[in-house]
Amino acid sequence: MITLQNASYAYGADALLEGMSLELSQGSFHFLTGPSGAGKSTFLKLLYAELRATSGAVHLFGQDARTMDRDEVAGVRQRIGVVHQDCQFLDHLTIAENVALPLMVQGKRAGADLLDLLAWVGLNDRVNAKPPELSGGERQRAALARAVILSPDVILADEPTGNIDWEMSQKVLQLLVELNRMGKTVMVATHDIALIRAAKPQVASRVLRIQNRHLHLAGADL
Amino acid sequence: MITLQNASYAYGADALLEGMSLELSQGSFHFLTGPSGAGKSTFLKLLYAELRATSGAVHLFGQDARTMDRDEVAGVRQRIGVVHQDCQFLDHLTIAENVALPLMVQGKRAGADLLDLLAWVGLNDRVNAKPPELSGGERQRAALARAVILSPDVILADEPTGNIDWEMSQKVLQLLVELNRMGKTVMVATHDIALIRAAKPQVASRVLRIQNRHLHLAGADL
Amino acid sequence: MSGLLDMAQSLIRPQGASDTVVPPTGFTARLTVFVSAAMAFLAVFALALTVSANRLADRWASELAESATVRISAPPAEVEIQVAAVLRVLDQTAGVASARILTTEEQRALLAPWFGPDVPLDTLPVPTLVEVIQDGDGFDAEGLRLRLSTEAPGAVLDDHTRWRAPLVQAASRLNFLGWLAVILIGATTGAMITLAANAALAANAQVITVLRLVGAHDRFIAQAFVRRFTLRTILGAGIGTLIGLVAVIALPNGPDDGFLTGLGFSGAGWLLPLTLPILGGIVAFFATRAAADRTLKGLR
Amino acid sequence: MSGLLDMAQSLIRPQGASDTVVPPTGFTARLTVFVSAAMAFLAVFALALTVSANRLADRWASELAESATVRISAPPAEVEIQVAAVLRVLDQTAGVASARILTTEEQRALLAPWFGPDVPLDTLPVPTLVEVIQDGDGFDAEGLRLRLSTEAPGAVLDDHTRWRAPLVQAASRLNFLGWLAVILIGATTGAMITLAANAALAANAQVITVLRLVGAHDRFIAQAFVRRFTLRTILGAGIGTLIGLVAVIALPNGPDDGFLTGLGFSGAGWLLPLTLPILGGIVAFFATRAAADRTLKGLR
Ligand SMILES: Nc1ncnc2c1ncn2[C@@H]1O[C@H](COP(=O)(O)OP(=O)(O)OP(=O)(O)O)[C@@H](O)[C@H]1O
Ligand SMILES: Nc1ncnc2c1ncn2[C@@H]1O[C@H](COP(=O)(O)OP(=O)(O)OP(=O)(O)O)[C@@H](O)[C@H]1O
Ligand SMILES: [Mg+2]
Ligand SMILES: [Mg+2]
Repeated sequence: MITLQNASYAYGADALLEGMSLELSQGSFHFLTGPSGAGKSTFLKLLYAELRATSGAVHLFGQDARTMDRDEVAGVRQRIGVVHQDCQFLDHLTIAENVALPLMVQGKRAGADLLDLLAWVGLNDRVNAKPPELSGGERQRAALARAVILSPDVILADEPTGNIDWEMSQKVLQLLVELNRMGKTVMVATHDIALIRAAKPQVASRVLRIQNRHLHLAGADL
Repeated sequence: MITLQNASYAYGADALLEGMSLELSQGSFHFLTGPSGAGKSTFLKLLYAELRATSGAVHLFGQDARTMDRDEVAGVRQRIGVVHQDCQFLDHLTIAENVALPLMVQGKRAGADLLDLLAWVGLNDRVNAKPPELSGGERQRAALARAVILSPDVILADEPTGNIDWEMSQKVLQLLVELNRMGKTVMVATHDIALIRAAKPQVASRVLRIQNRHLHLAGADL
Repeated sequence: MSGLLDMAQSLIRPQGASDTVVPPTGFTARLTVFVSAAMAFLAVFALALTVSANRLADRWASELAESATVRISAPPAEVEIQVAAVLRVLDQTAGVASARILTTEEQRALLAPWFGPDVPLDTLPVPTLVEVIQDGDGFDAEGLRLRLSTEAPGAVLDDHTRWRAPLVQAASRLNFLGWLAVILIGATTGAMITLAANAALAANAQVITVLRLVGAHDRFIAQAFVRRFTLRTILGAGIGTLIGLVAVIALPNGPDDGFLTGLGFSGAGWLLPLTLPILGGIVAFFATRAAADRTLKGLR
Repeated sequence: MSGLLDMAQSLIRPQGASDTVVPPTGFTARLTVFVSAAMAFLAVFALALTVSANRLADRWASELAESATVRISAPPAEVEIQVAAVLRVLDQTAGVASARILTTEEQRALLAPWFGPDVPLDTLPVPTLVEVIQDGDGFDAEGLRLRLSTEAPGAVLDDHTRWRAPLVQAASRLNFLGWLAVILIGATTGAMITLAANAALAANAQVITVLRLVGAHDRFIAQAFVRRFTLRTILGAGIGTLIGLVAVIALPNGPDDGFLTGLGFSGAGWLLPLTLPILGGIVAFFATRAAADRTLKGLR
């Protein structure tokens, strides 16, 4: 699905991430961890072509990210569901419309499963609220719903449980695991080690750790 | 400092919070917890006069929140430091300027302690970055720095550790405890029960819980 | 051309997803409609002035040019011969439609201001006046003068050039100023719409980012803005043109023949201001599309 | 008045914190400057047209009014008596500065168009012409006519009313249109600035929220916007006025006396367009302050 070959990224002069190689094969489940500011979000941005690697190669669904034009980037994003760390919403649309946005921009209409999805993340009674009228945790759950509405091949979640309590976190994790069982490739960036531990019995996941600009496979200590 | 007498709040027709009474005395330390969407952020907004109680009385520094005019609200906010859940920044200013904003809007200049403060939250090398160039955790730490720069009487923190790893969370907690020892009144809304537990040995805190629209004092089970 | 086709297409298409997805742009919207309306209103006035001045210039020019006169003063014995010669010469001159001797009444009317209404024409050595009606481009005054001087030495041609020139010049000057104003107003409107579109796009940078993030194509995003601004400009310009036309019609009109009292359009001229909304729409379409393309190129 | 004092104060104050705290408004800024410049430019032209038309009307009116004529046609025996009577009457008429009989040469020049240059004035029953120079407000034409008809029945007063009226009317009409344009342009500019300020405030709703949250007073927030828009409008209007004045001066001038060829200002008239930036600034100040107050009231 997605491969990195010796990829590096630098915002300015100094490299933030260096010499990263990785292959996200179909149906794999990865956690991404590391201290705040290590580059977790940056790494995910490379995977959905918001950023372009400063050196090395990134391939998305076989396409070289360096040579993709703007329409191809849009196309790739329709195959990757992303939970952004700062939950990007359109404040003038309702939560239902925001969750259906990936459909709308393709000119499609949302079906009845939209309500099912919203019920699953516990937002069935907030369907017509605007994003600023949601609590922090509600927004994060809505972001998760939006990421999966297109039933994408790859799901990238950046701190999907940062603002939600433990029980809700468990439910979110379960949804991700379920999606993974359906064959989706999942990557979850999180600082919550308890969450990673809780996932262990449920799914055969690999834990990646960004430290000192490099991507490591975390040991059994987690 | 701040008192609530039988205060209620409703966004629409249905009450979200009901019959809450509380006195935040000087030097007290409170945690506020409860499930996602229970009304933690809403409760805090009543305390810094962003929302007005729909019934009951809220007094801020002896002033009735219902009768305050716009300038008095501004004045009260200069005495209350708030860490907002969605870290509100001005994207065209640097982090240093954003942290110094409460000073700037009073026409004052930031002194050398601004850099000390930024170093304390681990942002000394991101001083001149713009907010969108920060990681999620960095933004949350900057929000904390901004909340305390005026050395306010009361500090209200809404999920100050939602996006930061455990070690950093501990540091943030320590800062809040330190401020409390200096006589500041502190209230921290969080869904992170581990954090509350970690605070137990350090400070004599009370834990409030919002459940079923009411404010409870949480038992020793925490 | 293909641009215009695109435009027609994107306007005709029923309101789609891309319209809901971009937030209502509130004040920028009103600003655009208002600017278009105000500028169209001013443009209608400038056009009316221009067209009126043009018409006036034409009328003056033709009224004066059409009726040249030849005055024949000669000893009584020679008058008839010279008059005949003049008529013959005029008959042979290209650009002269007809020529006729003024009647006694007409001469009397012309002289009345000087001698009072009861001019004893018979007792006066009044010259004979021949009215010359031109056709087409008129005749070559210099050539005619030359021929007359040889064949009828007592004949003097007066083609009113002396009067015509400054009047025609004044009118064409007003015409020039009018067009200058129309062009200025047009250019200004174009620039304003461009800036307003850019302001709206800048204000919606966040929206555009989100849309790109969820996989929207550039075309989808641009279309919403382009469609909106084009329709708004057409609406505004339409309103402005309408009010402008009503105002031009309602403007108190002075006596029928006074200078500038006939401010307005005539005949097919009424169609001229109706092009304003169309032109405005075309300008808005291309300006917004350029602005949208530029903004989008800044994102991934 | 206190508003104007506020305005002066907030403009004079050196750039403060509130200016940095509000983000640069990019396209809205350019839009404001551009709109002010374009409208000031158009206003300068409209003003020039108005002032010129006004001047023209005055000149025509006075030129024609100054020289009225009295024509005396009478049996040869009575001519002298009647002429004397006319001169006496004129001498006693208020508003008449002087009156004199035209010389033979002047009469000949007047009649030349009709009879050729060699008019045998002696053999013609040519009326005597008396030129009347008015002063001040001129004389009462009707009263004079009445007196003349009794004291010199052969005298006819021609005060050129017939010519003057339409010309003066045309010029004052142009004047009216000019003022109408100036007022329209002014109102339009005011509305545009208001809308632009509102658009900028709406685009900065987020900024205003953050500022309120950290304890900023309304005054602090409003000031940044007000100051910015006022300065920008003054800047834009200043540039527009300047370019407008340069254009008015540079406009190719026709022959000295032609109608409208003297488009421009004269004397103190040059100060008139210089009020445009000041007026623009005042409009911008109050429009932005009202908009800011309204926006702020919507938040806590
Ligand atoms: N647009 C940008 N320009 C410059 N520097 C940036 C930009 N975005 C992020 N950075 C910096 O790069 C580093 C990594 O940021 P990133 O958001 O990837 O961290 P993260 O691992 O996701 O952290 P967190 O757990 O706090 O979200 C941070 O120090 C951040 O300040
Ligand atoms: N402006 C608003 N209008 C209407 N409803 C709102 C508004 N803001 C919040 N709500 C609703 O009120 C409820 C409480 O919101 P609040 O943000 O206080 O929750 P919270 O306890 O902070 O939750 P979280 O832990 O997820 O941040 C939520 O269901 C939310 O959807
Ligand atoms: Mg991150
Ligand atoms: Mg909350």
